[in-house]
Amino acid sequence: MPEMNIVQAVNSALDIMLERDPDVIFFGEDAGYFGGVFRTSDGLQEKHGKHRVFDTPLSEGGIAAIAFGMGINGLRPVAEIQFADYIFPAYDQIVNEIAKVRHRSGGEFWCPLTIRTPAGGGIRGGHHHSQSPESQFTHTSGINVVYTSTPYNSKGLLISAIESNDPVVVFEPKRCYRGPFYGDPHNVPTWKDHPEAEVPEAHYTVPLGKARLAMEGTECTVISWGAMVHVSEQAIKNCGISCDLIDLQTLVPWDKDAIIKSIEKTGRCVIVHEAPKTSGFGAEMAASVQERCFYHLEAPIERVTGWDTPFPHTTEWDYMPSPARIADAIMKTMEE
Amino acid sequence: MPEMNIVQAVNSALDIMLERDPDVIFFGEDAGYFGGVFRTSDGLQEKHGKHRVFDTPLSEGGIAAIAFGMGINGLRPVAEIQFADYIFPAYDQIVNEIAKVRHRSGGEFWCPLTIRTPAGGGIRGGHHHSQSPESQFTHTSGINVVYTSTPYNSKGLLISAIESNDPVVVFEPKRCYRGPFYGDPHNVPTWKDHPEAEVPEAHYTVPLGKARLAMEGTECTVISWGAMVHVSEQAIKNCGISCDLIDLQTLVPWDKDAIIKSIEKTGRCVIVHEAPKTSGFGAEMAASVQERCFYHLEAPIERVTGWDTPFPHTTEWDYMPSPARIADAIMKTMEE
Amino acid sequence: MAAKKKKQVTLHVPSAPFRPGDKASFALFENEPGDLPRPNPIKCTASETTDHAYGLVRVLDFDGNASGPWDPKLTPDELREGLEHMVRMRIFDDRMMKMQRTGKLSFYMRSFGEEAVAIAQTMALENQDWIFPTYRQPGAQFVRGRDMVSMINHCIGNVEDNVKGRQMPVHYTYRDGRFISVSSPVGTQFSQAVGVAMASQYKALDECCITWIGDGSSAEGDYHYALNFASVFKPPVILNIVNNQWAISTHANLASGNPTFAARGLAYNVPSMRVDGNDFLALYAVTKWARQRAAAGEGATHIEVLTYRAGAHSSSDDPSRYRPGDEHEAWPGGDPVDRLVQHLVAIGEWSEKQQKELEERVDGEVMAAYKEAVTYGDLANGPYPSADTIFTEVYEEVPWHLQEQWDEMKKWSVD
Amino acid sequence: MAAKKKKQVTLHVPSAPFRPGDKASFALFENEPGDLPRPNPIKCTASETTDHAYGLVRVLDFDGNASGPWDPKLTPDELREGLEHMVRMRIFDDRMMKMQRTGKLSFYMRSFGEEAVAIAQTMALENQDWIFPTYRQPGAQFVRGRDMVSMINHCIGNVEDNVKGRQMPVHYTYRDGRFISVSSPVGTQFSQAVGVAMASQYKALDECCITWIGDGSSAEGDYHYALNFASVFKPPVILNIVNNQWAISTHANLASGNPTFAARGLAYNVPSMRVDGNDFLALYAVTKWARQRAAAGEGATHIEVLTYRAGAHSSSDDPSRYRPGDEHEAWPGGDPVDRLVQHLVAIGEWSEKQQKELEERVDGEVMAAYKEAVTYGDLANGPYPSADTIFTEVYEEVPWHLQEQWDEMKKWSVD
Ligand SMILES: Cc1ncc(C[n+]2csc(CCOP(=O)(O)OP(=O)(O)O)c2C)c(N)n1
Ligand SMILES: Cc1ncc(C[n+]2csc(CCOP(=O)(O)OP(=O)(O)O)c2C)c(N)n1
Ligand SMILES: [Mg+2]
Ligand SMILES: [Mg+2]
Repeated sequence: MPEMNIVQAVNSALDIMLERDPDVIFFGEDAGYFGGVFRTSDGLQEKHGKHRVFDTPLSEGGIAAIAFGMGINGLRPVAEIQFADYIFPAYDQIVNEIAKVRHRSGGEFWCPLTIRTPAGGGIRGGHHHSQSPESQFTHTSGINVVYTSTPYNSKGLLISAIESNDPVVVFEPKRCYRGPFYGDPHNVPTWKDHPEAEVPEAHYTVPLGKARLAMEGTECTVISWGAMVHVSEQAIKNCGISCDLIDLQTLVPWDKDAIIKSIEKTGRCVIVHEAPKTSGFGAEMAASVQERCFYHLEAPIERVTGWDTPFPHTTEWDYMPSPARIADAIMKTMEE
Repeated sequence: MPEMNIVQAVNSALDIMLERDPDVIFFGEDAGYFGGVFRTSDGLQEKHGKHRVFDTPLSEGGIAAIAFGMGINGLRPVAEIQFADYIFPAYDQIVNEIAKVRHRSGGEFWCPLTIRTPAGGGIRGGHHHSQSPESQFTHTSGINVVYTSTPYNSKGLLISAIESNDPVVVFEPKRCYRGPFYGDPHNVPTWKDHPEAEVPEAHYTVPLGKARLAMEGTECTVISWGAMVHVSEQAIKNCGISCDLIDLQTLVPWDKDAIIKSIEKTGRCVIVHEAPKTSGFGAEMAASVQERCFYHLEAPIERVTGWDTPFPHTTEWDYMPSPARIADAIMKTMEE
Repeated sequence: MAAKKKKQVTLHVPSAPFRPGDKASFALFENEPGDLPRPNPIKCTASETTDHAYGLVRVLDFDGNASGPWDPKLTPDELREGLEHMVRMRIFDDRMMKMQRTGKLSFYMRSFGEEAVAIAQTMALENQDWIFPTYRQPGAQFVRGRDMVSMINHCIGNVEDNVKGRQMPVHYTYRDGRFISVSSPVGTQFSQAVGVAMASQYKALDECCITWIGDGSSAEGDYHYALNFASVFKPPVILNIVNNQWAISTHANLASGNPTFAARGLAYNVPSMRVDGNDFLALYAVTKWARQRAAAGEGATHIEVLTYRAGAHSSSDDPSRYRPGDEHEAWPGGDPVDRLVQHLVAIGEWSEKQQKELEERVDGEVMAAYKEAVTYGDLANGPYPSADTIFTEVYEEVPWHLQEQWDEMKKWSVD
Repeated sequence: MAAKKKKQVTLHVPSAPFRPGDKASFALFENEPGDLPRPNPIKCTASETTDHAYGLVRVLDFDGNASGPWDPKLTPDELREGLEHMVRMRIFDDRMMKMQRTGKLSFYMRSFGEEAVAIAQTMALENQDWIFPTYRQPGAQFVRGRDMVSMINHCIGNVEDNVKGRQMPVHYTYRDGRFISVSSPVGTQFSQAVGVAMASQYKALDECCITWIGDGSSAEGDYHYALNFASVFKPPVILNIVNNQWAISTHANLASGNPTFAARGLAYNVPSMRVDGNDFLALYAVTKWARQRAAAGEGATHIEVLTYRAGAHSSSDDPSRYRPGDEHEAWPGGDPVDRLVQHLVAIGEWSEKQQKELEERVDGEVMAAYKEAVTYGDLANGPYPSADTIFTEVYEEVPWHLQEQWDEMKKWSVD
């Protein structure tokens, strides 16, 4: 099976969907001729034509708005937001319009839109090229929220998102585009030989709403998504505790069964994300887990997250959850 | 002491601050000549002049942007967003700019801005005049988030917000503007004779970051904010359980001491808000309470919230937490 | 480095021309019918429309005579059809407003004084064209044949409401008539309409999309997105800005310092017209011209529809608090219904008597529709759509967490 | 109701005029120095600037001669000062770029080819005026006297960085020079600057605010907010749009379908100018004119600065992937440094030798500043500002939850 990094996997998903469905259309800032600042759409304009893969004016609000219009008029638009930090000018269109049109119109109009955007830190991007704003999309019903972590799920989830008749916002961990990230900035591996980098060339899906069990264990459940899945993996290895590592993949709707099953087994839970703590999606996870598994819990649910501050530039390694911090949280749940 | 409803209390706070501080300036859509669609700035343009209280173009993004500029250039702007549902075009300016300017500039620039906006349901506003988007502002550090519930705290918190050198977003429960709301749409009381409607004419503050103990009890802690405080009060009365009712007042930073103290006493917790459940601020409250008070908890923390759907029009009473639903949740925590 | 105080003091904030107590008086329209040429819609450049963007396209003079190159030469039957739709709109609005006062609706917004806008413009289009309205263009639905009972069902939120009581009154959806769902956040439809048109263009269909925005709402970012994306991608879209002088209590001079709203389109290289919005014929003609451009692949047209909001903003406000009670009378554009009647009479195709009969007939129809609609319930008395509708059509299928909450809701439903 | 297929097929998407492999060739500038009058800045209406908005204000011809009503008549000393700042900017940029390649900075953006913009325009202002830049106007800081060591400290994120390593390089803050903090989200400063100016106006101070936005970024909503609020409230603000032809890989013809960017200002009733951005004298003159308008309470001026982004967008991209490698050479506006040198030589106030000496001296100063700065650390080797700076100045005071996290962080700090 071919090996792909996430950039290639995303490119392959777009390519396949453009090929299969004439209603699929892809656009964004620098996403056409140039193939995107991260090269995720490299070669696609040349292959599929300028009317199907194109650059837009530099206007995230406008991008979301025209995507809305295309979606309700029968296309299946896929829009790129160059950095997740720049999605906010489109926030109104997403939460007030795109998310609500099916409902408000009594089902007469709907918008099968996919928005994909590189998110997260670790590339020295400072506070406006590092944010991980997934939780700010999870409070609004009518949209699904996805956060990928590997080449395999980046392709499979993106295809599912494009095929879904509901709007989906897909966050991709830009730090992992070309290799997994294990929390050590000086160690820059590629995806080579990583099992999740074996990506079929052909069409396949990873279903929305289903988590991935990245590691299996018995003592503690670690729930994570995006780049932090790999950092958590490292932490689990370092501390030597037998853990389930759940890569959530889809945040809305999240995989209740997978989580309950695991917590009922382990009785302990650590949630890891790089976004700030307060009202991060870890809050929802913790609130839900204690609601549903209260009598199985042996210890407080721990959250290991970015701090409640803007994302720093020079000191980003002090900001992002490290294997040491995660391992410490796992050990802490074990003490009880 | 004079009796005021929330509209009058807000008006009084604005009036006093315009009087005391020449750097205070107030503006918004229809907020000048007309005095606001809810009449909260009635008479203030006439009294303080058109250059201090004025209408703006219909552009929430522009309002936030000019407020930013005024704030960093020495004024103390107070901006009204006509309905909280319409704050999203300003979301980028708020979360990426206003919240971060002090930090990003190494403290050389800051923005002592207050944004106040009527929020919440119960006025048959459908899904775009009823939302309660407070949690979408709690994930971003650099701003404080306030949700008022009574005439007394609406005035005192607004004055604190205006006097704060940090940006503050103040949500006001529009359903309670002219009277408290006890969950029965057919019962429309005014604020007359309500103790929290006794509002001094003069300047006073309710400090940011401090909760209000609205009812005192021993068996269960109910945490709420906005209009739901009154509905919770009704629920507590109906079910006859002795409860602490904590009116959170400030969501960021929330009053840790008040909450821990109460939960350590009662061992039970119910959180009530009208925003959707998933990633509502109740999630943060539940996650934090179990983190900090795990060994005091006798039962799972319950959340009673709006549903994860758009806010409906005709069936809004089936959407908003009712006294019955809240009472049921309290009883449920008692069963354990 | 600190700057010195200047003598001249403080912020410039424009005042409305007239406030309660003032005597309103408007400048007369500068252009007469026939003043402005009708450029060839195909290959017309933006700069060729400069006079149109700063002037005013008219067909009807104030004596009811039609003239000039913009006269669309409608047949008397077509004119009578337009008149009937306008009369129906006005009577319908009045009936709804009365129902609102009795609590049968939560809220209402009339098209009063602006009836010609949606009706003339929709009549100028083809049936396959998309309509993306604000709350002041419900009249388009009459043109597309929507049953009044169904419209009332929506407004009174009864069990037959096609949007299931989810939206406030006047927020219609009517897919069969290609009338896209009205949304409360102002401005959003304007930029979305460009996407609708881009999809039509992508599919190479002979369709266009028409949309409107208010003078006030044109200050939103969506206005800029719409014009700018339209200027780049040249999709078949007709971008109307309805300048009815007011945005709730805020006068159009606070919406923008621009000389005319139409002129803004020129700067985006989009041919732009200003049209008398109470002149049925001029509105029809300009829209037809824009539709020809769209069909020929020439892209967008920007149209400022100059009119006056004759009534309150909505059932929630009292305009005498912020504008002279008789300001409407001073408006030089008159009333769109009266002006079309005057024209039909002038050409010998209508009479006062016929007008009276028409009004009576339509009133009867509206009454009948109303009576039928209330048999399906109303907001004051129910029945409403079941509370189950809170959970459906949020997503294509109900996800587990909504199902769980739905089950919970059922325990408590106040239905 | 479904529409029929049209023959002509599909979406219109503009192409860049030239892509790699193409031979770039630009139309020559249409206006010569002297072509456009200099209207009285006080009471100048927007329409009086129509020719300026569609044309191009120039002072320097391509032989280095200054002429016409826009000649600001700067003294040779002033010209030499401007030249020195521009030379410093270029050498500084080159040094930083080299440091970036060695990892001492994470990222860099040059002003290459656009040095005149910030420098001439800031020189035309008063010291109390506010500067609200993008990442392509760092040169304003030289005019305001900022120490290069301090600028480099910021770029290399060492312990002396005044913004404490929080922002990416080039995102300067310099309050003493009234240079407001640069922010990454493009466009936001444009509308904010209107608020800055409104505050100056409110306080009746003799101050204005100057700001810039890129051709690409002018598609953001903030562009519309800025122009529109400025047109209504008439604050003392100078709104520049730097049209350097490119937004990363996207050509300006995709930024907007408008004929000139300046012309958009006319539609907001704001006097608007298009100016040769590589002509130091023209830039200076137009800015001075705008400043006079601001001081007189006449409100905003909109200026399109026509230039060419001679280098890469940033250290992260390779422009030869999306435009001809020699496109820059074909740009008719030439190079701003060369053109000012040519002028100074032409008037007998400068020589090649002096230029060489200047470059050597400045190179030495930059080198010295660089050497000093790295003694305080750099991104590759540290020391950085302590991780404690993550928690400070988020709020005026550290709230309890940040304090708690700060304490937690200290346990783990990788410092
Ligand atoms: C984004 C947003 N902000 C504010 C409002 C509240 N609002 C509803 S209509 C209106 C005035 C609109 O005026 P205009 O655009 O001129 O349209 P008109 O009502 O005159 O047709 C306002 C402020 C809203 N619906 N949406
Ligand atoms: C809101 C936002 N969207 C996208 C970006 C990414 N980005 C940074 S610079 C740039 C291009 C800007 O082009 P232009 O405005 O022409 O300015 P120039 O770089 O040419 O000076 C883009 C897309 C951003 N910084 N902010
Ligand atoms: Mg209006
Ligand atoms: Mg550019």
